Amino acid sequence: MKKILNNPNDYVDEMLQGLIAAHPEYYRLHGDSGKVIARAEPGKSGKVGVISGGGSGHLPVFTGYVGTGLLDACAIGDVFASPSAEQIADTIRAADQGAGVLRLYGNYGGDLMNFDMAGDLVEFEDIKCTTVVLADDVASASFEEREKRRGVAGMVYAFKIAGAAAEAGHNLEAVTKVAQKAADACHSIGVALSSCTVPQAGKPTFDIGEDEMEMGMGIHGEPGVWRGKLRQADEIADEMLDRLLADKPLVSGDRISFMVNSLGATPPEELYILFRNVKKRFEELNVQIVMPLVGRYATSMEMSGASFTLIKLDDELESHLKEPADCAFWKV
Amino acid sequence: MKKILNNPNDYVDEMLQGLIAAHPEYYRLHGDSGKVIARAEPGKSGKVGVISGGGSGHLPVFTGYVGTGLLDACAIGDVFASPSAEQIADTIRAADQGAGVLRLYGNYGGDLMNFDMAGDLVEFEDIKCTTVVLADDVASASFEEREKRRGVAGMVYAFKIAGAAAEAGHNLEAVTKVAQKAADACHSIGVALSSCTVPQAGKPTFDIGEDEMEMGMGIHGEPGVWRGKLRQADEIADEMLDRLLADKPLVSGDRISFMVNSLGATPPEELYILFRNVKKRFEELNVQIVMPLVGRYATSMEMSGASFTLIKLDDELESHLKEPADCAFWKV
Amino acid sequence: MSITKATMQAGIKRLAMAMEHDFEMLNTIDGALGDGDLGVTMTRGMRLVAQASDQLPDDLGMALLACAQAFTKSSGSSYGTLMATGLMAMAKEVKGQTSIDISQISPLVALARDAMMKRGKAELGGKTVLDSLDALCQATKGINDPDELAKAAVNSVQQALDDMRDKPATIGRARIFAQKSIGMDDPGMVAMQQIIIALADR
Amino acid sequence: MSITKATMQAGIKRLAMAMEHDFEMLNTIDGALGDGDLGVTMTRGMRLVAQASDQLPDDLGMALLACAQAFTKSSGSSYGTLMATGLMAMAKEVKGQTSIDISQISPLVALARDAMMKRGKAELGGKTVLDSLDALCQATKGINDPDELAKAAVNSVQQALDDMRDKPATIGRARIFAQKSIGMDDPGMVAMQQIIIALADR
Ligand SMILES: Nc1ncnc2c1ncn2[C@@H]1O[C@H](COP(=O)(O)OP(=O)(O)O)[C@@H](O)[C@H]1O
Ligand SMILES: Nc1ncnc2c1ncn2[C@@H]1O[C@H](COP(=O)(O)OP(=O)(O)O)[C@@H](O)[C@H]1O
Ligand SMILES: [Mg+2]
Ligand SMILES: [Mg+2]
Ligand SMILES: [Mg+2]
Ligand SMILES: [Mg+2]
Repeated sequence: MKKILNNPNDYVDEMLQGLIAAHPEYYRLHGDSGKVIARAEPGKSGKVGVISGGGSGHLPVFTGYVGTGLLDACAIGDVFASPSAEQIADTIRAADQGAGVLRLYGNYGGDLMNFDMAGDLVEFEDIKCTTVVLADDVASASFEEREKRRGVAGMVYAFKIAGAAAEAGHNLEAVTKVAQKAADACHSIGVALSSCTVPQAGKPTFDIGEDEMEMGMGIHGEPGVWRGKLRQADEIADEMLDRLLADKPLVSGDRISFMVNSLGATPPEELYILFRNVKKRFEELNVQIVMPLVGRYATSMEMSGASFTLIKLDDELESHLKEPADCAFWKV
Repeated sequence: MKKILNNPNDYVDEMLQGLIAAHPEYYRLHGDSGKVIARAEPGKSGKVGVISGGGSGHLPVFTGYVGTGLLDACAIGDVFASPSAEQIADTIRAADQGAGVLRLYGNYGGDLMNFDMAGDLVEFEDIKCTTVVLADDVASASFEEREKRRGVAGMVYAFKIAGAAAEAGHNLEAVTKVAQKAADACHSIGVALSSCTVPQAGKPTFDIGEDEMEMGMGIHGEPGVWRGKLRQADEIADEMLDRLLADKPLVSGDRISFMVNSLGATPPEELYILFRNVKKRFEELNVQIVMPLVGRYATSMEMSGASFTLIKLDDELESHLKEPADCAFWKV
Repeated sequence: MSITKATMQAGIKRLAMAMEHDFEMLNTIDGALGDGDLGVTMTRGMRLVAQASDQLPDDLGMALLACAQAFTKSSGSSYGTLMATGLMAMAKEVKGQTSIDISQISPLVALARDAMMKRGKAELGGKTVLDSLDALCQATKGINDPDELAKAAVNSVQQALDDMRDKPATIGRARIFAQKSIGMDDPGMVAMQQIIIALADR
Repeated sequence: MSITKATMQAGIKRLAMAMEHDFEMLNTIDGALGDGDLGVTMTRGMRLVAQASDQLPDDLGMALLACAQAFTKSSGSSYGTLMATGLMAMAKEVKGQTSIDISQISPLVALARDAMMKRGKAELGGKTVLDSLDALCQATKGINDPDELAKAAVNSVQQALDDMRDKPATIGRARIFAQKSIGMDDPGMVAMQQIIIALADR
């Protein structure tokens, strides 16, 4: 196991302690579970709270995106495991400034149940909650069954847009509406070249040949669309783009943002090689890429591979996307 | 080879094309070698130019740090290979605003020769050049032979501080002096858990056992101090710190900055686990960490491992460190 | 015959011990198709419940609520959340009571089952813990004799396993291994069988 | 006897072909202790030189400068930069001349050697190309007969290899493998041997 850690059971707690020690200007622990992170400076009174949460092992997702113009608080579970309903309830409490809280998270069974249950727990405290679930991975279900799709890197766009709307002072209904619009506008697909290792498991989640790749694999190693010989960067990018464009056909003059995201080990050099082809393809389509994101935005520890996320913009989404935001991992 | 690329010979050119396509607001190609990157908006007339350069495969080093308050231009060679003297000469020309140019780069044989030779090439064009060479890797030579040390992640601090001094309008002599002071204040050490693969080589640079680590290894796989069984995070951090503190003893009340840097594949989760221990150790010493940097600042593509850099600050270094800076990979 | 705080405390003790015993077995069976944490979930949850057991309130609704909270606190895994959901639904129903007649058990299980279906957005027949609870509810309906009840309960969860074994998984992590799961027992159903055996003291 | 532009163009042709021929060999020998790019460096450099060969100026100083620039342009590797440095030093010296007497060769090699020592901050005896050049310079001193000169030149670089083989590397990438390098030839010295053989047309 090529991992730098102490006791695998302490991986998440020690990571959070280090995170807060490094960036006390952004993050603080809330409550006593040790796994709820809130903004160092809470949002202003009357602001809608935006929270997220999920398993650890995806930095900057989820915790990293707590910050101005982004999330107010976040509940973090063990690596690849949902946080408990009690922790999420604490997160809702941390984020509430009297205007209600949007729960914005990825479409995974455990998370769905726990975020719902957390809502039940805070209901009698008179905190109004709404929900938007990200389901952007086009490889995980057909367009007709969109609601079954896994939530992946599109999350980052939804955090940014919902966070900006909340920061601008919109009410819970409006923030929820634009967050849902952003979530619906996101289409993602990933490709994995090697597995990561969950610390408590101690061995790679899946085996894959030295010359193999898997198209459409999920960020926890969920099976993809096909597995085969590793292809050239341009071929990989073309197939990923084709799959996204089949899901969301674009026409000349459309405006989008686009993310080329590393799953962890794949270096930025290779992301730029991919982006080079992406850019060319969209130029041919006369589609304008606004604020492209190339980097490590949603990862699976040391997994090799990359994901693409396409978000079709309208004026509202574009203006929220461009508004200022600030956390330790991303500044706009 | 778990790499996403097309023809290995095009790795660097395609990477640079993608970089510029993604961030035209920061970077532009200068000249016709295809491997000299300059600021999209040149520094103001009369500003001292600060340049760097070296082999590719270390993003954000070197190219990524072209930006306001950082580098003016950069020459990039093939992966792990020095840029040519001609390219460096072009870089000097791109950075010159009439006030001379500081060459700030790492201590590697090929780079030394080529930066010198580039100086000879531009001499008759009346561009004044000075040189500061980073030699911060304490594992590569003893303190008595400091000038033989390899240059590693300390570079990033030197870029930041020299860039801020140049931006503030200091003259070439003053910028060079503070850059040299910053370079001398840096002490680094790395630990590698797995190799990277140079695209044109097509296989890992070195072999290392599944349960092994190497203390003090260089960023291109240069041999380190010892190789042995992978230890716990706190033990690794303690040894690295001990080695740095033996090189640069600190006393209560000292102020430093500190970088916990991933060599590529090691995820931020594990950097924070390391930082947690670093923070504790310096608290015990009553040494204040200013603006800690935890992330991927100087990498070797998909190598696993981490490096520590300690820079002892005085008022001048600290104020330059904190001044604003802006590139696609780092905003202060 | 009826259930009181003392009956509950004795049941908790047996259940907590059973879950320690089944730790490896439940992890292994969950690991074959899922993430291998079901033993962890059940022992963590039952340790907290056992800790709270001495200070349980006499109001059995409040007592069940305390058990539910132990699960929401200790784990975010699906089974823990479903257990908490089911316990809460029963807690609501018996709030204010200091004893529960055993004839109430079947309708209480039905309440738990329905709340869990709602929480997990799943149907009966999907090869999950819901099928065990449904079988349990049907088999115990109208029984007043404690011995007969225990026997019917234990038989029902075994029968549920037998009935579902050759179906594919449709829910949770195992769903993506639907084909592979045919012929294998659902981990959540196996856990419920062990829970019932411990509570029934068989 | 003296060297003119035509002699130089013929030498360039032979050298360019020799470097294509030695591409794999030089990469392999550099790969054993370094990064395996020495063949790449020499073929890239000589291809550019050969391209420029037809348009060489008559001034041999300017002609040598053009050769130097081909190396500064084509590669950033140590050997390319050292070649450019040596060529530039000779170019400075013969600037304005359209022919070079062969008795000038030894002092010109000395100039190149010294400029390269300065550029690479290295000493003689360190098992590098400098030792080949030094041997070459000594062996060709005072010789006026072209045939005798060619023979002495070729022998000197072979002798340098033999003298250095059992020393450890002290410079460049091979330095970190100092122990391993004992008994192995320095790649830069082997390259110089092939250069001299081609130029001497042996
Ligand atoms: N949505 C659901 N509805 C009903 N039962 C479910 C659901 N999801 C999971 N289960 C049950 O929970 C068991 C797995 O529990 P657990 O290991 O805690 O899941 P995970 O680790 O994936 O969160 C399954 O065997 C199944 O019986
Ligand atoms: N500083 C130096 N001084 C003299 N010769 C050197 C120096 N560095 C390298 N060399 C010579 O160059 C050869 C290696 O050249 P090359 O493969 O281009 O180096 P690299 O790939 O490491 O830049 C060595 O075998 C040695 O003869
Ligand atoms: Mg499980
Ligand atoms: Mg789980
Ligand atoms: Mg070499
Ligand atoms: Mg080289």
